[in-house]
Amino acid sequence: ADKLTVGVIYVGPRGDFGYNQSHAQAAANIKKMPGVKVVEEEKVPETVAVQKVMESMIQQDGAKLIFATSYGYFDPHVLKMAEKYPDVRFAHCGGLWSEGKPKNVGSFFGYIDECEYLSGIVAEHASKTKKLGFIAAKPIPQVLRNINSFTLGAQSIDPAITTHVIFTGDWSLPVKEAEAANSLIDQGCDVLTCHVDGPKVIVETAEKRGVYSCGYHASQAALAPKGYLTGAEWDWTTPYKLLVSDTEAGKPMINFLRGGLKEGFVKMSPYGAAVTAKAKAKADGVKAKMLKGDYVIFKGPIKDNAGNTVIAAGVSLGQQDMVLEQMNYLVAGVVGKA
Amino acid sequence: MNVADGLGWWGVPLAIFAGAIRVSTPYLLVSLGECITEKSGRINLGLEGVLIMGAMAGYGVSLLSGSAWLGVLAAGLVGSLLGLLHGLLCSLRRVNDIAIGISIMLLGTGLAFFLGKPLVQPQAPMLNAIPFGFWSDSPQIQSALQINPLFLIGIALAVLLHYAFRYTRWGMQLRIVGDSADAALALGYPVLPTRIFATVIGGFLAGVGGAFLSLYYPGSWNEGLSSGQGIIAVALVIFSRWEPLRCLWASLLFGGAGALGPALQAMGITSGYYLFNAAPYVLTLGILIATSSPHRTLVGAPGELSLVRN
Amino acid sequence: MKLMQRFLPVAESIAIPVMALLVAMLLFAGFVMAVGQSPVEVYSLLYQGGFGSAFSLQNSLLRAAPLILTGLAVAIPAQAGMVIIGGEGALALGALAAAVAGASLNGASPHLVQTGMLAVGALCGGVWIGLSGWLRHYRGVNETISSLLLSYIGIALLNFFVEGPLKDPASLNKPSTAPIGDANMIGNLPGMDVHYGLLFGVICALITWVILKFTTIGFALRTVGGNPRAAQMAGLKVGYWIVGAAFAGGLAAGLAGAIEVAAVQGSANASVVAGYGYAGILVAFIARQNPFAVIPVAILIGGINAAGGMLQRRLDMPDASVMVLQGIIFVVIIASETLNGRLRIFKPVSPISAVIPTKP
Amino acid sequence: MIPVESVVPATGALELNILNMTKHFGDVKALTDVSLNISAGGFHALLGENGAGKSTLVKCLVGFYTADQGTVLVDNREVCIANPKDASQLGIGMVYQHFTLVPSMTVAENLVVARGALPAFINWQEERARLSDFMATLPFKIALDKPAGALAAGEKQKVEIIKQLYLQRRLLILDEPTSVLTPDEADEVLGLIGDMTRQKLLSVLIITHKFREVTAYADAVTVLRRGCYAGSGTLPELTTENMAEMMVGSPIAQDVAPREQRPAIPDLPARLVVEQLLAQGDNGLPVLRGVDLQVRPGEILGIAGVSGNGQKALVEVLTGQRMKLGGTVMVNGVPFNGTRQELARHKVYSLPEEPLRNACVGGLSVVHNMSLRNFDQPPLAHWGWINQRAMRNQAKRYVETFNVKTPGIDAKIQTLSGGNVQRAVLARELSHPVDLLIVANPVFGLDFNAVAETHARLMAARNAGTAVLLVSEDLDELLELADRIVVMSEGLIVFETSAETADVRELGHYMAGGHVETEVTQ
Ligand SMILES: Nc1ncnc2c1ncn2[C@@H]1O[C@H](COP(=O)(O)OP(=O)(O)OP(=O)(O)O)[C@@H](O)[C@H]1O
Ligand SMILES: Nc1ncnc2c1ncn2[C@@H]1O[C@H](COP(=O)(O)OP(=O)(O)OP(=O)(O)O)[C@@H](O)[C@H]1O
Ligand SMILES: [Mg+2]
Ligand SMILES: [Mg+2]
Repeated sequence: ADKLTVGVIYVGPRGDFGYNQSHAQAAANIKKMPGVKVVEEEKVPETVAVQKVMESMIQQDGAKLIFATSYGYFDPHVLKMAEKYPDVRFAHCGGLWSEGKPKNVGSFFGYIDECEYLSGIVAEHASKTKKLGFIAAKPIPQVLRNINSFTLGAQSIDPAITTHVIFTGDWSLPVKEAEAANSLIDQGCDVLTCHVDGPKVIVETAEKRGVYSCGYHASQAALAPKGYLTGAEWDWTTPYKLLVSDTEAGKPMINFLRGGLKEGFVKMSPYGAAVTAKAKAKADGVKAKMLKGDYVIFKGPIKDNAGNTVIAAGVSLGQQDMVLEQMNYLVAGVVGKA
Repeated sequence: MNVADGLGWWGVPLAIFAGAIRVSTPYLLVSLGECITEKSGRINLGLEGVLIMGAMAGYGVSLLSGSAWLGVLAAGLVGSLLGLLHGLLCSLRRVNDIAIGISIMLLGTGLAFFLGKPLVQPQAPMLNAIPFGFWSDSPQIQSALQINPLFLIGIALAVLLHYAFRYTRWGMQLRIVGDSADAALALGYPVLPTRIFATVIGGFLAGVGGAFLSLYYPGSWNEGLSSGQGIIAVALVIFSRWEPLRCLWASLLFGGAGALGPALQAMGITSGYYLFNAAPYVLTLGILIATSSPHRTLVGAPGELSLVRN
Repeated sequence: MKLMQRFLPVAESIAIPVMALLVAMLLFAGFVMAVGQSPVEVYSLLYQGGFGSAFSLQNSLLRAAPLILTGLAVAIPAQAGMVIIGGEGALALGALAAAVAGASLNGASPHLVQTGMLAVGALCGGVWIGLSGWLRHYRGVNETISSLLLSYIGIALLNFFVEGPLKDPASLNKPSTAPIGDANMIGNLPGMDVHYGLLFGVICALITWVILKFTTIGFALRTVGGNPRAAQMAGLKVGYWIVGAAFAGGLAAGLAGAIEVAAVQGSANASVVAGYGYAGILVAFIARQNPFAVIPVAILIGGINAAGGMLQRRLDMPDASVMVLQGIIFVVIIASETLNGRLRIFKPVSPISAVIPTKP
Repeated sequence: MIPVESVVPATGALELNILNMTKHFGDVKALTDVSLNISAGGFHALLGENGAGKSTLVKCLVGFYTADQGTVLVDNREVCIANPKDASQLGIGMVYQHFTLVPSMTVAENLVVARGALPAFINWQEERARLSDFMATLPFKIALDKPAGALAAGEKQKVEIIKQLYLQRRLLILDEPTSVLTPDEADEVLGLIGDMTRQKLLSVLIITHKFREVTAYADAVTVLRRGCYAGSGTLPELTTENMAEMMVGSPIAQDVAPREQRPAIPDLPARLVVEQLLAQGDNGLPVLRGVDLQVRPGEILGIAGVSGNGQKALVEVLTGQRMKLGGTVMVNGVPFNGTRQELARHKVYSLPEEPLRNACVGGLSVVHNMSLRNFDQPPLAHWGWINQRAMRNQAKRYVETFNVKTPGIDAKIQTLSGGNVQRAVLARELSHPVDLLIVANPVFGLDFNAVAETHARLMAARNAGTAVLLVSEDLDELLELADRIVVMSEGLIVFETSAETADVRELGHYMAGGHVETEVTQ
């Protein structure tokens, strides 16, 4: 039979020890599947370039399934190509597909906020100052959800704990990230985590300054043997394999594909040396509920940090709830403005 | 891990101070190097590429050899090579130094990214800092006064150059060549070798500046490591009117202003952070406007410099 | 004979860069071998990917479209003696302004909206670079630095507005301004898969070239650029020309931004800052600031970028391979300028001494 | 041949022989087989028309250029001078025709870096002490701490000469050293050097276009013509006419008509009226401090002054190159701002000094530069479109009528020799009816034929009714051409006289700043 050619497009270098690498890892794994050929392009900007890369993969390599792994690829680029090439499947990473969009497009994404919540629990146990630091690129819903989950996780232990946020303005700005880390530490934050493309600098800076850190995207444990607590990691192999085998089998495209810990889309870094048994027990308890699928992170009443009620008492927003994907607030206890 | 409470509002000036020390070194080294190059009458706009190449080479050699200082040396040597390339090519008649610089920026960046792919993940040995904050028991101050030797070398170099341009034959020769090639010829000073040498030195320092980024602060190699430090440093030379000591102040200013955004955000002032992050540029432009005058030509500009002719 | 003498300089100006291109390709072949690939394969893939089929060719042209305009943004001020390196910021602001104009004109006839967007975007870019020109002439600020600093500031402004006051609440994970609406998007050239931006770029380049070469405007601009003192003596208002040239360059950059919104993105967001402005500097310098030469140079760069994907997909080479190739090509082409007027075959057969008059 | 290093350092005037020197520049044969002898303590003049090869000869001698062929003997021993450093070690120094001071360096720095053996570290205290001692021996003063770039042309030239004296040369080569000095200043400098030759401290080889200086100071002359030896002789045997004939091979051109034969100045209102003009220099200090002057049609107003007293700024303001800070400039009774329309309406033209810097675009063609005045007027342009053919025709016409020597009308103007750039500008500015002409040092560095030609053209313009403002540092030129002379000192007009009755001493007194104790006249 003909090989299935799968295209994978990254917005940054695929060996970035961060977001892009987590996808490249999955791409490497599907490469091992029989009958699958993978073609990849890295550092593709969110301009016509990505449209042309998709077209090139289709026209020159015969790709039938394309993984477009940056949020910014979706509208208009993926949508435009999907209309032009109805026979090709476009799997976009990020929660952007909605009813009415082409059927050959699908969004897949992981509920990594579950890991953030668990990280928050662990972070609370490690923190003495009860100030956590979060370094993020931009205040977009996906990032806000992570910040909020992290904070809610910590607050589930100590409701008074605060998270200080610094937005750097872009996905990869190592010097600014290091500066942000130092500023947060100077302000007394003693556990740092982040949502940027490459967390390496932040984890290393935290280690250098003698504070704890939680990782993101992939495990940075090796970088901080003393201070690395745990981290939120992607496991894209699950959705990749599913989408590839569906394509091979000719099943209809899954337009809305999500999963968390339970589905194996995300995972936690192994606990670091500094995590106490108490913290482990607490986190593992919540994790077990999450793996069963009956833990709700965003359960009312929740107020934002301006004092408005954003989730009313009695309202439980399950992970699949689309309202969460439009999050535009930071919960009470977060210092910073969305 | 005993971290005291936050500093509150004192954190802002401290962050600016500490940021100035931490962030300014690459600007300082690159601009001092470029100052030497420009004093000889050439401009090397390619230092951004040289810096990135230096960062990559420094990280790689540190990783392989286990010695961060060997990495610094390697970064300098790689920078010198790119400087040499620039110097030689610009010595050909009718070759425009600005254009060559821009091409070298691309070439250096490309090579560094190409060769640096395997270096992102591994952890190379880092440069150590000297703890000047031992007298204080505030961890923030201790941290702010962790000073890297390269920064001290940069300061020493700025002072040294300030005097060398006035008190040594070498400095005089550089200035003559940069100010008037005719005069240099008439006085019997070799023009092209002097310029090539100056460009090589400029490349060396830019390479070392890159090594500071990858081996000390932020201390990591990846493709986003430099956010224009090399090109900004070139601008800072003109801003500093070709005075090494002013290069020092300009670099500190730029580094300090860059720390403003994160420091304010750490205090919870998050709105408009893009505008705070633009502070170094706004500040530099503001000072530039305030200190320039349409009635005066650029004081101190080397006469042979193509960028600021007429 | 006469024809020959006219033809020789043109032949020289084409032959030398082409020779340089070949030399650069040889050098890159060496690099390719050093990293364990076959140069023959690499070049055949590059050809296929850049120019080998109608698809690749259009791919190259599409990528060249913004580079023509950002190249002009450098080349036009260069005529008046300015080295402007801040096209990126003007492009960003042009995009922002165009998106705002598009969204607020939404509902009017598409042609009106499109015209409005392009005009407003261009104007905004013009003001931004024009500011550099103004600062240079009336405040004595070096335009290279000021344009660079203004560029960073412009990008910060774009980000600030896109994620702040002008953010469309519906643009969730990709903060953007309100969409201009599908009806107002600029479409493709008839029969091609390349949007009208290419045509606008080419037209701008040609118009600029004609103006510079054949009109008094070009004459005055070259005089101002060549020697402002002589221009002042001739009564030319140097300040106006400097600001005007910077403004015109900014128009091109702003237009590039507006087209990015109107033909590609549909709204302004951080994605429009994709390095077109910086690539334009390269384009202009390789084209030796000649607006006409900007077109082929932009296509060359567009082609290499288009072709680069092939190396990644087929040979698993990193994306930086094409940066290395471009770096080598540009270094060699610029260094080859030293050969101008030095190659014997391009020397006129008999020296043109006819005009040296003999003393009466 | 003896390597330079092994020549025993000697002091006192040296004897020099140049034998059969030849030099090509591409296809141009600049020097053919030229020989020359300077005796120890001699004051030797080298004469020749523009482009005759004088500068080339001396540049080959000091190793600035490498001669294709030729031998140099110093004190009868053959030496090889590969670069100016070698020459300097032999005690040969040169003042170049074009200034070779380092503009950003102070006078003191310039003097010190010229020293052949500069130590690796410079002890400024010691150097300053030595410099001040030396300056004390000179008949004139120069501020040691001023950057060379801020000096006026005359001061620069003095520094160039002082520099060589400071280095205790054994042979001094001077390439047109007095072109921007007033006769008094020239006498000061040349007198000093002449004394040194008589004391056998120094031999001198001087290139000059001024016969006055040759007859006053030189004891021997060599003449070049088109790169070849054209004759030599000793003074005072040789007359000015002999030398001129050797130079051109034909009699000298006619100079301007004597004063009595010039048409009288018509009784018309002043064409140019300047009142209370104020302006700032590059350093931000006032250079014009309230200048008043008037020029009538058919009149040449000469402005005398030691360079650096604001004449340059005055010309710059009038030609639109410097902003005026106050006062009025009126042409034909209406305010004048130097816009293109006004220039055309009032027919204002100008010949600024250093034409390549002030009046030409060096990187553009001769055609372009010759069209600068009227590129936007028919027939060169219609509706903004340039007519290339008309432009080229005009340039060809100018090149022919004004005898501009150029490799072609498409050559970049910066590749022309200095004299020919001057001619090109002259052609552009004088080929149309001119109502007001602003001229500054129009014959700087021109040979006597070209000088005569330029003077004749200025006089013709005057006679045709042009109002001419002539700034010159050469008093002889002003006395010869001007109808009225005013003296400028420290940014003010301090004295006015009719040229016919002018007393050189009195002018010199005011030029030297004598107004301080006298009432300002005007
Ligand atoms: N660098 C050069 N390149 C090409 N030709 C040159 C160069 N220098 C001099 N020449 C040519 O050599 C000839 C002699 O020039 P040179 O400068 O020696 O004349 P000169 O006698 O000093 O004239 P002037 O009195 O104007 O100073 C000229 O015709 C000139 O065109
Ligand atoms: N940039 C250049 N490119 C080519 N040739 C040049 C260039 N600059 C000068 N030359 C040549 O060098 C020669 C010497 O120039 P210079 O101004 O010294 O002439 P000169 O001998 O002093 O003549 P004049 O008396 O007319 O001033 C010129 O004739 C010119 O042809
Ligand atoms: Mg000469
Ligand atoms: Mg001359």
